Amino acid sequence: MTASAVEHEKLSVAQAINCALRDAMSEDASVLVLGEDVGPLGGVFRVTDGLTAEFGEDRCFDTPLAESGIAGFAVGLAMNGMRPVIEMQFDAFAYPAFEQVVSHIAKMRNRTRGRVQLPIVIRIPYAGGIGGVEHHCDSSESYYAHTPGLHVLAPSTPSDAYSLLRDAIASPDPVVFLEPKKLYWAKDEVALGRGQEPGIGTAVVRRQGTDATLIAYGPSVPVALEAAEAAARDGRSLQVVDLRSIVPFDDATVCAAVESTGRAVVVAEATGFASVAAEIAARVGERCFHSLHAPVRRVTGFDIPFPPPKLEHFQLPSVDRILDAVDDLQWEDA
Amino acid sequence: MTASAVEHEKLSVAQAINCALRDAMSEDASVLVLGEDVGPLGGVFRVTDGLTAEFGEDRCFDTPLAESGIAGFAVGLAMNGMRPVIEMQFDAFAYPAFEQVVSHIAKMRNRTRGRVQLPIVIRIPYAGGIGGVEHHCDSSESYYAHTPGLHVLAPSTPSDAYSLLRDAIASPDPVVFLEPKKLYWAKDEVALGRGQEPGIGTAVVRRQGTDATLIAYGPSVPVALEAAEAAARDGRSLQVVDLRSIVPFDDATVCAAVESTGRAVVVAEATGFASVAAEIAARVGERCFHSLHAPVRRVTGFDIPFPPPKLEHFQLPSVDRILDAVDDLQWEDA
Amino acid sequence: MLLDPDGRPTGADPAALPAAEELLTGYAGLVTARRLNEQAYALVRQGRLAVYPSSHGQEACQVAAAQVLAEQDWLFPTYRDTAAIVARGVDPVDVLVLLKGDWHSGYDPYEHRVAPQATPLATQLLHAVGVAHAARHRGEDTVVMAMCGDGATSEGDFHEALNFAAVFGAPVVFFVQNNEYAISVPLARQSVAPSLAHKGVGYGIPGERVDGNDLAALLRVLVDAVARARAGEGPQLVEAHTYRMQAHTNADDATRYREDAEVAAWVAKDPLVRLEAYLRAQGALDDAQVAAFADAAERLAEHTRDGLNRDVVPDPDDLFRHVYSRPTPQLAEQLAIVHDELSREEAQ
Amino acid sequence: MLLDPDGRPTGADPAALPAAEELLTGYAGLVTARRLNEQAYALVRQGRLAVYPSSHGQEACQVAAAQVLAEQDWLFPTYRDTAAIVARGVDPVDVLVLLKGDWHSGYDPYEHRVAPQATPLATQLLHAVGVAHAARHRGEDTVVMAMCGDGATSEGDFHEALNFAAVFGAPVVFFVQNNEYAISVPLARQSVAPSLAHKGVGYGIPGERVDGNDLAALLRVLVDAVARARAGEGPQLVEAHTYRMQAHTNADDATRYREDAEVAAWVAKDPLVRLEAYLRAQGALDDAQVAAFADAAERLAEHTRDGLNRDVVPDPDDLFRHVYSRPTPQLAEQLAIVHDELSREEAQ
Ligand SMILES: Cc1ncc(C[n+]2csc(CCOP(=O)(O)OP(=O)(O)O)c2C)c(N)n1
Ligand SMILES: Cc1ncc(C[n+]2csc(CCOP(=O)(O)OP(=O)(O)O)c2C)c(N)n1
Ligand SMILES: [Mg+2]
Ligand SMILES: [Mg+2]
Repeated sequence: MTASAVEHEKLSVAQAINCALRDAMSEDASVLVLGEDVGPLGGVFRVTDGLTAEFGEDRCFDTPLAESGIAGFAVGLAMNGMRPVIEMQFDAFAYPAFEQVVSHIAKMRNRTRGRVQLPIVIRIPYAGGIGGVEHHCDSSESYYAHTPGLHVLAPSTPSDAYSLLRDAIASPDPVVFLEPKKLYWAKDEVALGRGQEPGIGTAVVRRQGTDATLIAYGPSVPVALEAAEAAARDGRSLQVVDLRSIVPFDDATVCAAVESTGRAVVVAEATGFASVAAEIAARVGERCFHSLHAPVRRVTGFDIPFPPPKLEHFQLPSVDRILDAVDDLQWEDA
Repeated sequence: MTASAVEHEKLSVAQAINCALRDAMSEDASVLVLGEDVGPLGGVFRVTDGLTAEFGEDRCFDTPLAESGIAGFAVGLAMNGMRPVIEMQFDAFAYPAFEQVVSHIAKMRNRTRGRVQLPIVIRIPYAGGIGGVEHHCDSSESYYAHTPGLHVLAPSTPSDAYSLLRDAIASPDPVVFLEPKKLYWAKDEVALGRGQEPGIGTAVVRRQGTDATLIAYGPSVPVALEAAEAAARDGRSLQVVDLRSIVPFDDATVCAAVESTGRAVVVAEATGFASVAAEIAARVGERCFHSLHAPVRRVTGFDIPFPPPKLEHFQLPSVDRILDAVDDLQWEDA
Repeated sequence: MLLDPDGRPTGADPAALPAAEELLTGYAGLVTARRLNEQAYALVRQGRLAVYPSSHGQEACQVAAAQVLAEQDWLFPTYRDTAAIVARGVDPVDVLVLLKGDWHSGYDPYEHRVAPQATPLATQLLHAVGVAHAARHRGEDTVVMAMCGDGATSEGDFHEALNFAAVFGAPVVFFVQNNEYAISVPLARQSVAPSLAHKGVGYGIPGERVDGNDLAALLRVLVDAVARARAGEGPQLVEAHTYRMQAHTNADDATRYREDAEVAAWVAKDPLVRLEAYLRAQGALDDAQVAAFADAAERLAEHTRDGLNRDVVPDPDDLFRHVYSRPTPQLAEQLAIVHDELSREEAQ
Repeated sequence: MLLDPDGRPTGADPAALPAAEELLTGYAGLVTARRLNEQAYALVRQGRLAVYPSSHGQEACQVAAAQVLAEQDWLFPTYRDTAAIVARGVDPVDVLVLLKGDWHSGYDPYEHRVAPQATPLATQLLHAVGVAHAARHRGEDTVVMAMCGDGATSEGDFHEALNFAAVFGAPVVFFVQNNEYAISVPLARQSVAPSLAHKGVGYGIPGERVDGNDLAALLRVLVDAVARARAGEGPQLVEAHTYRMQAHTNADDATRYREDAEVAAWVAKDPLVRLEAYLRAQGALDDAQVAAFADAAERLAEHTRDGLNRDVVPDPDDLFRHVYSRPTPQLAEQLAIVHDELSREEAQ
């Protein structure tokens, strides 16, 4: 599709994902969508709405209620020529599939020296901010990012949701595709067709800024942008980097950004200990050491189970917490 | 037991763990040992050797072959007054239990506001260095350390293996107890009885040194000590900190150590990305920023599936890799 | 089935019919359960509950599960089993804390021997087996009622729980409420076995199927199952065939996956109507009693309403208090960040 | 059982006895499998293999599993099924790469349609169902033979695999080699069901039990099961009752958990002896043929020995080459560290 033929539509993240699935299924008959309630219901978030009607029960279908089953079944489908896109209904309900994901999906290409590749996309509605009860709000990206062999993506805009999912489905490698639940209804222009946005492995600078760099992904990107907006009103210029792709990690973009400002705050919803945010802080510390005017700060979820709905606002990185972290970046030294 | 009554015995790590189980079972009838092959066989590493004979089938027994089953069953046992010590036969075979561990064992106290506590110890023979085939050598500590509600311990000596396991069994909270397989046969003096070694949450300085600090735990501690010994021969004085307890983390000891030398290398076998080593590097960077003469370096497993036996030596942090990392700590600036 | 949909004894096994007294207790429970389901649904509409998975239509299962237990027994419920927990004696205000969102669980599991409601499907069945085994290990006379839905039978943990129970001879009654749906997915997508009760065979567990809208039949089957488990005959499996009359939760749209006609057919099998007809026909229930039961249910609904209308001021300290028995140094630091944050906010 | 332990037809169902030709092929397979087991064990003692889980005593199951498959079919083996993989046509040198430790898997799964050997128990059964479903989706005539042990039936994945296969009507034959032990744990700790074949009932899958040391019976039962699966009758479950004659692996000490007498009793049921007696009695096998088969097996053993005695120089680049289809920038950096390390070493 040439750039001139690109359709632009105003879509929510959920609709963008739905479009990506539809377009991928239209272009490639080996793409299958399966999971719990993804068929006639169209998924509990309506992300797979209409796919069964359009492509038939053979292409988009409900499975028995068993996540290890879904993941393991997808391994077999992928071994035998299919490109399964599986949905884990919520973050914490992907845990029963952990062994299949870690011991098989992530490792199959490696153990067979590339002979068996598994083009599987694991879609996971993830993270909090929607007032969900326990087990419905986990930020589980660190478990996957720590597991070699998986790509881990977390879009923050409808356009990235569309584009990165198309890339994920086209990838010969397994991809964990994390869909920030609280952004499902966020609408924006989406350029349809492949390759309209940077591909897997590429971070983007969402906002230019000169005083400090906020590094975020998925649900935390809009919060970081809001914080940057608020800081600007106070006369501080914050740059915002959206990772988009956690694995592979875009060291070049992140380091260039941090080196340009000399200060960094990592923002992520997941509990902080041994997390992706820890990785980012460690990498930036290792690679940008001599550019840093202050230690890299992390604004993350606390190291507690995700709180009940009435208390979740304490856990989510807020504009205030981000600004306070920025304030703490030893400006007196500057 | 008073200090004067302490028995000292020369034991291997496996024997020390066996002793700890035996002593805990003798002192407290609610301690149960269960898992795959832990009964008459005494475990594939003989860690539970003799326990069924001594305490009977009711106290140390084999279960059906199902790890989620073992973990979930242990939840019920613990809810109803028992102190189960469960064995996951190898690291990667704990993954089927992941949902039970993350969604229940780690969270039960919190969700019930402390009314239900789960004094469960999950013993996991872990990590490489024994020429094991795939799925037998994973360093899975990061998955657990990232999960709030779990304590995560990794002893490196027979004495710590004994003492920390006694503490773990006595703890009202669930503990993931990581047993470095390659150290099972390492022998040393063990002080029997409780409280002979520092408790959960305490790191120790294993070797004094002034030039740089090596931070390690579990199987990497002997390697770090060896590296320090080699460095000493070259005239460089390396300090070695043994974490012992990954969660809770002993910031005080680690920071004091790093501040005393101004340089740090984290050594761990696990793949590095989003790992415990990342956490340590990030924490040290945050907390000791102004004391650091060079970026914190990590010597970890590469971000690849654990290699087959003939290639595992490339993956394991070696004395050479540690020394090279130390060499890279920008000594010219000093 | 002991009572047909119109409440007439089927005559299948007259001796099996529970005594009128038992049925009357059950009837009171049904009235309460139905009223509670309605109340909770209303509270969702009013924004006092985040979500509610109703057991409307399944009340006979709910009531029977609790009614057959002795004090020393345990109940392991799911998110859908609010009414069963209340039938066991727990205050509905405490039960609904989870769905109100003040905390993950609001009652003391040890007080009435009711486990926290499980959301991750089938996981609680293993806990139930562990509780039962620990009791037997100490020689206690405890039976555990472990509840799950039809969808949950597909999970690996269902399998492992039944097998552990069978191998260890644990006194557990696995009670499957087959309400024909797992959210939108019909039973035919979960299983092509002749019935879910057949799932006992592969474990050496006796399985029985019962009409889940017939309280009399449920009581008979569950009383017997509990008795067998208590007598040392090992675990039991009971499948109650019932129907989820409402959507999965208020957030669900059932018209996307089932016909109104299908739902309508089940209206005629209502468990409450059926039992009331029988008891009236037997002369065991009159208008005055019906009014009295309705009144009691109304008072409980009012109590529930009042309780849920009370706002609890969320205290961030709670978030850090129970993660471990003693907060780690890290948690202490993090709590300090929250306090600092709050005081910065106040200062503004 | 079609042949008794002495190789005499039991007379149970004479028509069911496979043709001599089929049995002769099977006999050749048994001889090869037995020799291969011995060879592999010897290679462990010589330090050429890290470990070997022998199928000594289970060779009839190994051979039958492969023999009943057509070219377009798939085999999903475990770590114990080296002999079955070889019977399917894979070079034993390639199969043993896993246990030699040069790489995780040494053969191309697509060449003979044999999945990599699975170590995490029961996980591969789900893969088998997926492969079967994909084939059916494309209208292909493929049956999948999915192997596991008695212990593996306790895992959740066993349950989920059987249920997925049943619900989707996938052409899979689940073939359980019940060798009475899961390492040290006897069958009674895995299941108290009447048999493992009964585990099919809860999924609506036909289950059959067969003497796993009787190649004739195995061929009959598995040929039929494969035929039913191919004909669209959905998944099939076959339990072969056999015995693990040696320890779990060379690293295991079986004397800790079973009596020699128990093992001795199974010597009399040897699958190889039994079939040989029958074929000789039928006049279908003579000394010359026996010698020829033994010779062929010996040559394969020699080939295996030679292959495993060849040292492969480990190339660290391999570690980074296949993690992803293209190495990430991170892996490229890390490989550079390894190279740097190696050159620093060389420089010393
Ligand atoms: C492990 C897991 N996977 C998915 C879910 C999401 N989920 C919640 S309820 C439900 C359907 C359950 O159906 P069933 O077991 O029949 O119980 P019912 O809701 O009908 O009472 C699903 C898929 C979950 N809670 N846990
Ligand atoms: C998930 C998992 N848990 C534990 C193990 C360790 N393990 C390897 S073989 C084995 C026993 C398997 O017994 P069975 O299924 O009967 O097969 P057999 O070895 O007898 O052929 C165990 C426990 C494993 N490989 N995978
Ligand atoms: Mg249901
Ligand atoms: Mg076995």
